[in-house]
Amino acid sequence: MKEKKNNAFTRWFYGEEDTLLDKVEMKPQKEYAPREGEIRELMKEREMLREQIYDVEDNHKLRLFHKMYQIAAVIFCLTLISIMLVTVSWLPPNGDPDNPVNNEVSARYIESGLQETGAVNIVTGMILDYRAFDTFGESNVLFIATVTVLILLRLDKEKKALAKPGVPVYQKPVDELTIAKAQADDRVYEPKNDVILQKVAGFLVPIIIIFGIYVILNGHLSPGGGFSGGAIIGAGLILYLNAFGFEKTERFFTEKTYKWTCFFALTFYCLAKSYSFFTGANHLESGIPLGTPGAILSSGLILPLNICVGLVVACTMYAFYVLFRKGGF
Amino acid sequence: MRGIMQIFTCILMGFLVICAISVTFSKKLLNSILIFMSYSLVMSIIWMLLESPDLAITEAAVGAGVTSVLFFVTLKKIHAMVGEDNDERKEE
Amino acid sequence: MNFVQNFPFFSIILSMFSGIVSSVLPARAAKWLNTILISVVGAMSAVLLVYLMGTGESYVYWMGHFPAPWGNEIRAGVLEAGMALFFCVIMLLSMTGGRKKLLGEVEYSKHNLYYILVNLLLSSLLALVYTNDLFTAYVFVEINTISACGLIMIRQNGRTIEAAVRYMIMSLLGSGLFLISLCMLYDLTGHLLMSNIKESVAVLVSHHQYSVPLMTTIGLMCAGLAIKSALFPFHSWLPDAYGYSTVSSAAMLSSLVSKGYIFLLIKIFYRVIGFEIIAESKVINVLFVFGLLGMIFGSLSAIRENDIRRMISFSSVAQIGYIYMGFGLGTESGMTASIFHILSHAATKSLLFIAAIGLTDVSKGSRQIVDLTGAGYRNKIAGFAFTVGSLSMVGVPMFSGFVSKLLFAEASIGHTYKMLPAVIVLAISTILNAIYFMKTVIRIYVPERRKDCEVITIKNEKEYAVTLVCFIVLNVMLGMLSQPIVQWIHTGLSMFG
Amino acid sequence: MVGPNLFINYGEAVAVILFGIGFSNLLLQKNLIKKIIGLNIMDTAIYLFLAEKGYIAGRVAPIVVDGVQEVEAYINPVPSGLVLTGIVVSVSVTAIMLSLTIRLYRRYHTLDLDEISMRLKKEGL
Repeated sequence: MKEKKNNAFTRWFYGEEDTLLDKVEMKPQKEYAPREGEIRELMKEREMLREQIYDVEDNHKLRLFHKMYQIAAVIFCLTLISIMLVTVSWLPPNGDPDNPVNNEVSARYIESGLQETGAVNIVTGMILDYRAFDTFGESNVLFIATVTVLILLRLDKEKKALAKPGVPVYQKPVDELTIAKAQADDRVYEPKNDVILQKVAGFLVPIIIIFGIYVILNGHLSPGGGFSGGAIIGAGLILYLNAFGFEKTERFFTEKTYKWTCFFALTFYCLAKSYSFFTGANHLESGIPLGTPGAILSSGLILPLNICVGLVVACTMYAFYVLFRKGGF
Repeated sequence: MRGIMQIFTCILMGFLVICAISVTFSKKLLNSILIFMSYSLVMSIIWMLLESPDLAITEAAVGAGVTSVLFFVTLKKIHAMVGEDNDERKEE
Repeated sequence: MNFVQNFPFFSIILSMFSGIVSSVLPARAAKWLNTILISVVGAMSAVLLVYLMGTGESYVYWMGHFPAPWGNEIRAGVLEAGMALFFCVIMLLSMTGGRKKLLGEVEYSKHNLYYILVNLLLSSLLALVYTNDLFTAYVFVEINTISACGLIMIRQNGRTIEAAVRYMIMSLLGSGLFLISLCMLYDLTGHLLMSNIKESVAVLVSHHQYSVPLMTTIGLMCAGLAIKSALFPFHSWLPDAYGYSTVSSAAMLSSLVSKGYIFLLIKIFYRVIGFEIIAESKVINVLFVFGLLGMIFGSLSAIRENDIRRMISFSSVAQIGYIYMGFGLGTESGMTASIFHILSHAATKSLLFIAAIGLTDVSKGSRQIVDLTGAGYRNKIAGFAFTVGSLSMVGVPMFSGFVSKLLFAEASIGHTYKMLPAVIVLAISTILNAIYFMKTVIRIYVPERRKDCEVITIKNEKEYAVTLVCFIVLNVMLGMLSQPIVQWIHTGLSMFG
Repeated sequence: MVGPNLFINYGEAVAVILFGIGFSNLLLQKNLIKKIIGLNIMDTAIYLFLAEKGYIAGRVAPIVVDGVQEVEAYINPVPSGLVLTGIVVSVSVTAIMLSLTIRLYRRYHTLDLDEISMRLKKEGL
């Protein structure tokens, strides 16, 4: 080992001392409880069910049926594929510039896309300006998907979950909920305080997140855009969560953060696009400057919209993961 | 040069088909998901070769990244990784 | 441009925006926002309908600064505006009718999420109705699918979750087929806009180019949408989904969600491929056969069912069979009959679901038909409404079901070889309908005094009673005013051309 | 019966083969997780099909370089845009399906839909 420097980074790099140690205190977590018996019981129950229902041991007919089912499935697959292959063989040839797809539509995107939208990346210009209605619909798909996952996996406190007092309750959700809560709460599993994982994550997470921000901000100049950048940031957050545990992430990312970030980003998106649709349809000037193509602050609404989409996607991906893990933020 | 690239594309596409079929017939769920991850990565390389870098970057981030992670969490939740866990404990 | 012409765009964007806003509102506010939204959109559609009736021609509306083949576009005609109005009315009534049940069946903390789903469902229905671009249609089909899945499983018991899984699998198969046929169509024509595709397809057909892929494409597209709208062999998810979800979801799913897909299919027939080409192709024969099978097998399964809500759900399978049979006839009058049946089925089926819930509530919550004995006396308004709905389903004159059956019969007469099967199956299906609906109606009016059951009068459930009265009026109106409505459908279809 | 372009369109051919495999998996596999993987394979196959359709031999990606704006320089940008939209949809749908799977497993401790419906029948619920 070489001589010690009083630099925090070098000390950390040589593994002398964890600089994060004093600043971020990690509470001692419960040990990972095997709960082997429970799992065994589950498997056993499942096996019993399987036997009861399928009766595999005795029922040769059923076994035959399964064989036939598999063969029928393969035959179905082959038939479908051959129909589609015949169709493909009649389609226009691949890579030919004279195909019907290469018509005036794509020609205008390429020839005047730069002037009309200000985006160097024609694909981004197309999805966020020419065909923006589709893209707005797409962000709504993501939004509604999170809503559905929230409905399915969020475990609410019992008081909140019940309707107001005085209203007849036909079916109590509490029973299933409490069982689910016990199972889903997997805080006991983590963090395992894996030093290698934490070190690597400490290196990688900032790089990943910065790369994601770069991809979002350069969406109109280079490949990528709001969606891919957001997914990269989301992946970075998930890595961070896995390395350091919920305790740390909950300090900056709770359900409230998620809710309001998504709300503001989508509201801005909606209002901006409504303005541009309305002025476009009524043949008014939009008055949004396009800037010089190639500069980072150019191409009108595309940059802010990319940022909005990126925020929504990053939050959504992280939210999916957290909800899957423990049913709540 | 183009001929070589074409052969390369063909090999990758063959790999895609093999991946898809082996997902169908693999016994362990964990294996299927790993195969699906590699399928996604190969797909993003093919999109790179087809001159669509936007798609390639998105597929690499989403298909091979986030979707697979979600699959893994689901597997954990449904105790499908239980076999491996037991083995580890025995070795300990 | 007239200001009224902005209304389709306003209604779509408003419903999306209110969905986004609902995510941060408490449940009560979300409820009011939802009610106001549906009423406002309905009012706007009504004004638009009157305006379009006045001008007599459809128009296109740019979504953005670029004209049609480059930018997105929506298109409004008489049929679209009327459908939007009708969807809003049904949705408003279904929501008010099931609101009380919602409190008991859904966790209170998730109510605002429910209203988000409903708002986005409305937006996707409106977009499917108004869109003039196939890919936009695909995106909104997905929103429709996901929100329908949410509506099914918001009442979280094992049955609904299993139904939601089945529903999602079927729908995703349908979406996959729809998307790949969309890609092939794009490859053959180079366009995504409906009117441009139609021009290119007409050129291709007249030159006999690409006839094989064109045929496969049409087939796959019809198959995809038929799977999504639960045509007969693909209906396995339907009884559980409609039978066990909370009542306003069931009413909306049966009357709106599948109708959205069917309306999209009509648009594809008329505005994408061209009705003459469809009528000559073999695809509609397949739809015709499956429609007939659905009419018979749906009714047969409904007869076997002892559970009132599952019985109504199986009846939906039969009714969707009617609609596809109308498509299968391949004539203008068959199409008119189908569109009228969309309206009449939507009005009747949601009425039946909401009335059934009133009947089961006064029978200790049991859904077995046997336990409903005398329920018509304990909850008079629900009993009356259920009777009206059943009579309409069976096809008694004065109610909407009668008119649609008449239109189907008229449409099939004059067809050389499809007349006989269509008329015979129509008769059989009517008899089967009569058997299971009349059985239930008689059962709920068998006099039996049960002291242990609560009695609901109009006074103590005003909202519910008003909803049912509105539904009854709607049904009778559809039955009595059929002439102007058929006239309106004809005008709308001619505007499609 | 078979048209002239099968071997030129080898990319599309692979795409539809994958589509068939994915479709059959989604429809016929018994295990829910494998169904979901099938769904993803089907979707990516469609996107591969679209990307093949946009490709034009010898042209580059549609990002304007050095102000060159001739149609002959770039591939068709439309399919890329459509695929970008489509990928988002398939991710959302996958997340929903997986969360449904978790709930279903919590309730019934199995991933086999047929098993669940048989159980429901036996319970007579």
